[in-house]
Amino acid sequence: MMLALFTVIVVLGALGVYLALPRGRAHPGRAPLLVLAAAAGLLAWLVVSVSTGGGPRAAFVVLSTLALAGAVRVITHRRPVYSALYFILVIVAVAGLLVLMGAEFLAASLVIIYAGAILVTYVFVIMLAQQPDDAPCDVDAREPLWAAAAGFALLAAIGSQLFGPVAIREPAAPVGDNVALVGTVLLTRYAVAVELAGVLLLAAMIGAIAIARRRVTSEEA
Amino acid sequence: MNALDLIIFLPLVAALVVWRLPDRFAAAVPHIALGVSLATLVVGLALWFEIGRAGQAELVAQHEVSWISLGDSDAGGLTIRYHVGLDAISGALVLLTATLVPLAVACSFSAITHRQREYYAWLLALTSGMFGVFAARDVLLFYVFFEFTLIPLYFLIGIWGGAQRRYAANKFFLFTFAGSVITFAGILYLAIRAAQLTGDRMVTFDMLRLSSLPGLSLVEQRWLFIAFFCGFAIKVPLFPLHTWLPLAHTEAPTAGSVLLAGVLLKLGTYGFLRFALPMTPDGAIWWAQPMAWLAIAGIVYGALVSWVQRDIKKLVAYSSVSHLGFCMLGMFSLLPVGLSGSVLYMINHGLSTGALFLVVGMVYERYHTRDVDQLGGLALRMPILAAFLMLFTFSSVGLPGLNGFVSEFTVLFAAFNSPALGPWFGALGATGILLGAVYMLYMAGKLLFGPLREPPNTPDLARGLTRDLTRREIAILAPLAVLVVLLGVAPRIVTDPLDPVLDAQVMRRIEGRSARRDAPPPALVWSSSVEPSGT
Amino acid sequence: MPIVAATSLAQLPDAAAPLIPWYAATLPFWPLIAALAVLLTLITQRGRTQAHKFVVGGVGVAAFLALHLFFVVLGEIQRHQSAEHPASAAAVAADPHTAEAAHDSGHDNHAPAPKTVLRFPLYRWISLGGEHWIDVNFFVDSLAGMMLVTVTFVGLMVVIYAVGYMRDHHGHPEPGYERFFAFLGLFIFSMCMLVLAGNFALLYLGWELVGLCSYLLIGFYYQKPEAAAAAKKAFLVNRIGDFGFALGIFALYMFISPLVQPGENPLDYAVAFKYAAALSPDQCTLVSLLLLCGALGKSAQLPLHVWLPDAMEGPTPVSALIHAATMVTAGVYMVARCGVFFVGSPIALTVVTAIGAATAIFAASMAMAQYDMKRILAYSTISQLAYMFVGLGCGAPDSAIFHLYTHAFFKALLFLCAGSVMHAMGGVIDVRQFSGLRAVLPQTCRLTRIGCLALAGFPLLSGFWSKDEIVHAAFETSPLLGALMLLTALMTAYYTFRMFFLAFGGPTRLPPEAGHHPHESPAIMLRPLAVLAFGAIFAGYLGVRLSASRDGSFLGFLAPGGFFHDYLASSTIIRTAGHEGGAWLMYLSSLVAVTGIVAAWVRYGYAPLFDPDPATFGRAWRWWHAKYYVDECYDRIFVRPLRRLGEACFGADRNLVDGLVNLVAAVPTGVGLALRSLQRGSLQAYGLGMAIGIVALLLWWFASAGGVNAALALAARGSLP
Amino acid sequence: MLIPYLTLGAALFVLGLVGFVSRRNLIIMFLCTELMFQGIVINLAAFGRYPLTGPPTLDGQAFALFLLAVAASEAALGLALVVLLYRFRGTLDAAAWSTLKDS
Repeated sequence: MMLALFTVIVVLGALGVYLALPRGRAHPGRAPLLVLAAAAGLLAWLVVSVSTGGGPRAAFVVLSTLALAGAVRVITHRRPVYSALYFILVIVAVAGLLVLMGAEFLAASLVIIYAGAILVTYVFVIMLAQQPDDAPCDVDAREPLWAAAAGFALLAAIGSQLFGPVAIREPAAPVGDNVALVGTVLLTRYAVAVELAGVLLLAAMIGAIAIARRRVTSEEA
Repeated sequence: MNALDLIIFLPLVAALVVWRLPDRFAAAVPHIALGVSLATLVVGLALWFEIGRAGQAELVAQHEVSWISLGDSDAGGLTIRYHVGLDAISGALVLLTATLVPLAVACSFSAITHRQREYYAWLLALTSGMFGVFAARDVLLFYVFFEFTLIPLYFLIGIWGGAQRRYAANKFFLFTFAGSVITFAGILYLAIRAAQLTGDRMVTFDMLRLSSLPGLSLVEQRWLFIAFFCGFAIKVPLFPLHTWLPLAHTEAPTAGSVLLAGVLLKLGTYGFLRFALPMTPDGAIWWAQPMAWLAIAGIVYGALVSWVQRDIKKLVAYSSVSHLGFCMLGMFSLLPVGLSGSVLYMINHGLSTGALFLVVGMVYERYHTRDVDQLGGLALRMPILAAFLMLFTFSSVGLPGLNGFVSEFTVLFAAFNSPALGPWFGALGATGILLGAVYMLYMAGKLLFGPLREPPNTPDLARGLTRDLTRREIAILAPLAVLVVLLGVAPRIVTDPLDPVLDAQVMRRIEGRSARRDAPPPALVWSSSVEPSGT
Repeated sequence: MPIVAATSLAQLPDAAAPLIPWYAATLPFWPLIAALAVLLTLITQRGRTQAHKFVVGGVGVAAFLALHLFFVVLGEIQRHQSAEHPASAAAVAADPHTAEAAHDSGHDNHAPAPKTVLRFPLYRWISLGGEHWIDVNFFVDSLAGMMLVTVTFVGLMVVIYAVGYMRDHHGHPEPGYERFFAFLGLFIFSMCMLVLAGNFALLYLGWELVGLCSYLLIGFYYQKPEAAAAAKKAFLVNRIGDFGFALGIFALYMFISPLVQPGENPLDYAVAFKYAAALSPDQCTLVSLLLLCGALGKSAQLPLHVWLPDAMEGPTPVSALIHAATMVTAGVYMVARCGVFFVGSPIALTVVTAIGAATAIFAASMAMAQYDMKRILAYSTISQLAYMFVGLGCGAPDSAIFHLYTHAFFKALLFLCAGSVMHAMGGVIDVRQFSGLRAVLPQTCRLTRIGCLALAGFPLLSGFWSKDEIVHAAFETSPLLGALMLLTALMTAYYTFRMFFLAFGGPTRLPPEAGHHPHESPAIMLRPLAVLAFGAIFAGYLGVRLSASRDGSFLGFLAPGGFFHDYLASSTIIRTAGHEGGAWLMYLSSLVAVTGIVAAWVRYGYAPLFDPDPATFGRAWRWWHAKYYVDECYDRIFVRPLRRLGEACFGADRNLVDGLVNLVAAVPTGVGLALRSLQRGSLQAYGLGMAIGIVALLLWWFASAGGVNAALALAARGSLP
Repeated sequence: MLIPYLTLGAALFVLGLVGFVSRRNLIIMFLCTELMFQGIVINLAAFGRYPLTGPPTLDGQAFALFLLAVAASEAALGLALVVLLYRFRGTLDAAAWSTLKDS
């Protein structure tokens, strides 16, 4: 029964996203908003009925709908700057969820690194690569139908497994200070990995500088 | 490093030298090539006399050294050995090659003018490939040389050929290569099965050990025969798979088609004789009649088609299809006389068709056309060429007293009296005697007799050619003429050393399994009272 | 007809047979050496004009050795007979050309005479697998002796004649003079090899070499397209015969080899004839009919006769030697030699007789309606050969050989006379173009008259005796056959003298090509003609026994069965017909001959310009003149369809097989093109492709392995790390 | 509580995928890949917090941190490229770059 419900949600979500994706001049109008709202409501109800254990279900529902709405706006908004901003909303929602799960250190780093660093770079690039409004590449989506269909087919496939008959055991709540524990784990089991991550970042930096430094004279364009 | 290695690798080395020779010596290149080929002829003759003395006991000039060996004997593995040696069959064919190569080189002096160095380099490379194939006693080594011979000829046809040379070269290469790949699969299967049957862990490819394995089941042998058939039938060429031959011949330069017809077609028949018959005897017996049908179809088809040709070279090419049909018919009569007839046929066909191609080449050099309708009555203008052409025409038609007759007679004799085939095969094959005369005399008549007809402003006597044959050209054709008469009058020069080897290598394995085909051959109503014994 | 038990051949001494003296065995090689010598002069360009000396010398030596061999065999027969029947030592005629051969009549030749054979092994030629070999060995019995004498003697005459003939008006040798004599020498060599051959394969060698020489000599004037075509036609028709002949040899080996003791070669004559008795009649029939194919091809009998008239394109000495006296008789010789197989199967004998009779009447009719002198003689040759085949079929092979022997003389004479007429008339040989040559060429006219009389069977000439014996044997077989033979004799007489009177009778008319005054042929041409004329007259008496006249009539005292038959009796031929010739028969055949001649004289005596025959015979004459349209039928039934089949095969070869191959080649290119359209270059398309790939993968995984549940179940069991 | 988190993660991932596949603006495409990263972070954390067997572990979170490192470097390089591409063709349209197309 839950699987059927989930499929309905998926179909509604796909339809909503399909309609929301920018096509030509016409403003998408109200329809996609309503459809997506319905999908979000049903999803919230489904999550509530599925999650057995106690804990902050209400917070989870709010944060997850927030994240999903932000994500949908990211991919459907015409102007790239707003997409970036909505993306920040998504990151905040995800960070909240992480806190719910007791991964405070991760949530904090997510907000700092992602929202702070990566998204700022994005905004810089959007600023650098200014395009006249309503440039064709922003307005038109390429085969939205196929894209939506493929994506949500994937979701349906995954869902078909998740809402299967298997009853999953609820483990005990985590104990101890998350930040300290993560710190110890990082420096004991994954010490080498951390160093490697550092090297990776260094390489990326040098790469970025090398690419950006090349003068692209006009005749090469 | 014995005599055999010498003749295999000397031409290769000479090819490299000739290829990289500085321009100063460019004029000497043809003569170097000729010198090397004559050297191989001398060594070939010496080896032949040694074979004659050695009798069929063991191989002559044997040289075996491990080439590739993977894994070791207890854990199981693979060993490919560079094992070369000559018995009478290989010796005869090596001698044939050694005879034809100097003639091919000599005839290219006036024919080839551009990129001479590469031309002679490829020609010498082809020579070493041909020697290698006939001398190889290791199956994989045979296969390596078998493929190696394709490359030089591909370039010879592709660069110095006629109008459609690219297409002809490609078709030639792909046809042969496609078949030989299947044969390669067969060889591998056989080698592995042999290792299993004989129980030794190291998979060996030695020809002797792979011949007539006791445990090989009938079904396996039938399928292995098909594998060998694919590779070698294309090369022979047998009837349905022959379309590459006329194209390759008409487009190849004279030397190329002489060697192609004289030697390379024999790779197919030699392959059948070395692989199909001794290694899959039951398969050979089982497929004998279908093969005979194909051979007869080839004889009749080749003859009829060559009769309607307008291009002389294509006519001679199709005649090769017909002649090699005879050769296969003799081989699959599975009688000692049939086998020796078919090996003799290979040599005779090599000599007579090689000579015919040389003559056609000489006509082409003078008149730049091979169209039968544009030429006529050349006997008046070129009496010596006419004499040679008549001699070789009658040799290939099988006139008694010349070499063609001996092999043709023995082949048809064997087909007629063979328990595996039966009189009807001999009778149908014998139509080849008649059809052969039809198209050969048609060509000779059109070319030599009747009123004199020559294309405008020919004969082109540039490059030192004279109206009739030059001394060099006579020197090319004379040895072939002598051989043609000699082998006709005294064929025992070749067959005496040949018969015991054929008996030991092939016949003993087939007689061991005289499993006659399920249905006895269609006995004639007359012979019911006297059962034909075969021998 | 009683089948003589072939056992009489059983006591044929083979291994123990005496050897020919070594110098006699060199007989065939002298003409060969002469031919090679001429070839040498050609190559070295020196002494080319002396070419004829080599060949004349070579053939002369061969003729002498043949004669010597004839007497060696005779002596051997005497020794053999005296060993077995001391009482009746047969007297020996000193020289075949002396008039009568007295013969002690006491000897009754009915009992099968002991077989006398001489042999001479040279070397082993081809191995037939195992211990059977084809050797090059000679086998000489009286038949071979007789044939050799005929071949070499007539050959010598022709060669001498050719020395004169092959020169133009002012005596200079024609171009290709050396080549002609070389080929003649080669021909004599091949014919001697054929006759001397000791086994069937060697016979086949001689057979084909003779075919080659006839090809080369017919095509001597290779500039003329008709000559080249005629040469090719001759060789190919002979090849059709040889095809059957080869199969006959294979069949013979198949039947004989199981019977043979180790150490004996099945294809040798001695061995084959020794075991011939053991063959079943069916096997004999098969072998005989196949061998007969070869004979029909070579002797130009009915189905395969088309090549002989066209062979007249060659120079006249060639026609005289090859297409009258020697090569065409090879078929008769072979059938006589293998008599033991033919006798063994009645079917084969009837086939031989039937073909002989049909060809005789058929050729005679065609000869009556031709105008080319040489073609008339060509058809007459076919008809006379048919006579010989009838003789063979009726069990009188020695009569056939006797007719062959006499025919060689007068037919060669007639051909050479036609040659000297042609020589005088500047190459014209059509009898309508000239007449009344008796005034212009008196000697040729006299010689031709002798030849014509002999050919027509005029009494007391050689033709009469030999033809008479065959007609007698024919009557013995069946009266109808006899009557047919007499009718043919009548036609023969008629067309022979029609030709004679048209050419020599009536007012003297000369063709423009003859020049202002055509002169008689030089002495070198006339002297051999005289010798041949002498032979044409007296050769017959060799086969006649001069005994007291039985019924008192004038001709009665000349009964057949003279020295010739006794001599031949000791060869491998088997005579089954009776010997007593009825005297009445001689009168009848002389009457027939004379009526034929008188009829020809009445109609053509004065060489009329308008030929009366078409009017009298009407449509039949048109069929005869057009040679029964045989050539056209062969062309339409065999040649053209085969050529169309060849075209079809070549077409199929190009499109069908090549098409198949190109089809196979087209498959990969097609697939490649189809896939190419997928690469559109847009990033999204690649992303979409990946997404679809993931979805498909997941679905497949879930469907097959139960997906996450299985993983969870596994996890539940704690097996995951 | 694992299933809801997993569905959320999947949903975010799918939305990112749909965005990547359908939008033609290069920057937005990169943004969508970042969105896909978010989906993965949630999944990692969720599996860390609600493991199928045994007590919650921190490996998920540790791995998520490394994920961040990767995302950061990827973004840096990606955006540098985008800027370069923009300078080349003056447009951010993905369709401008189709040299891979087979002519």
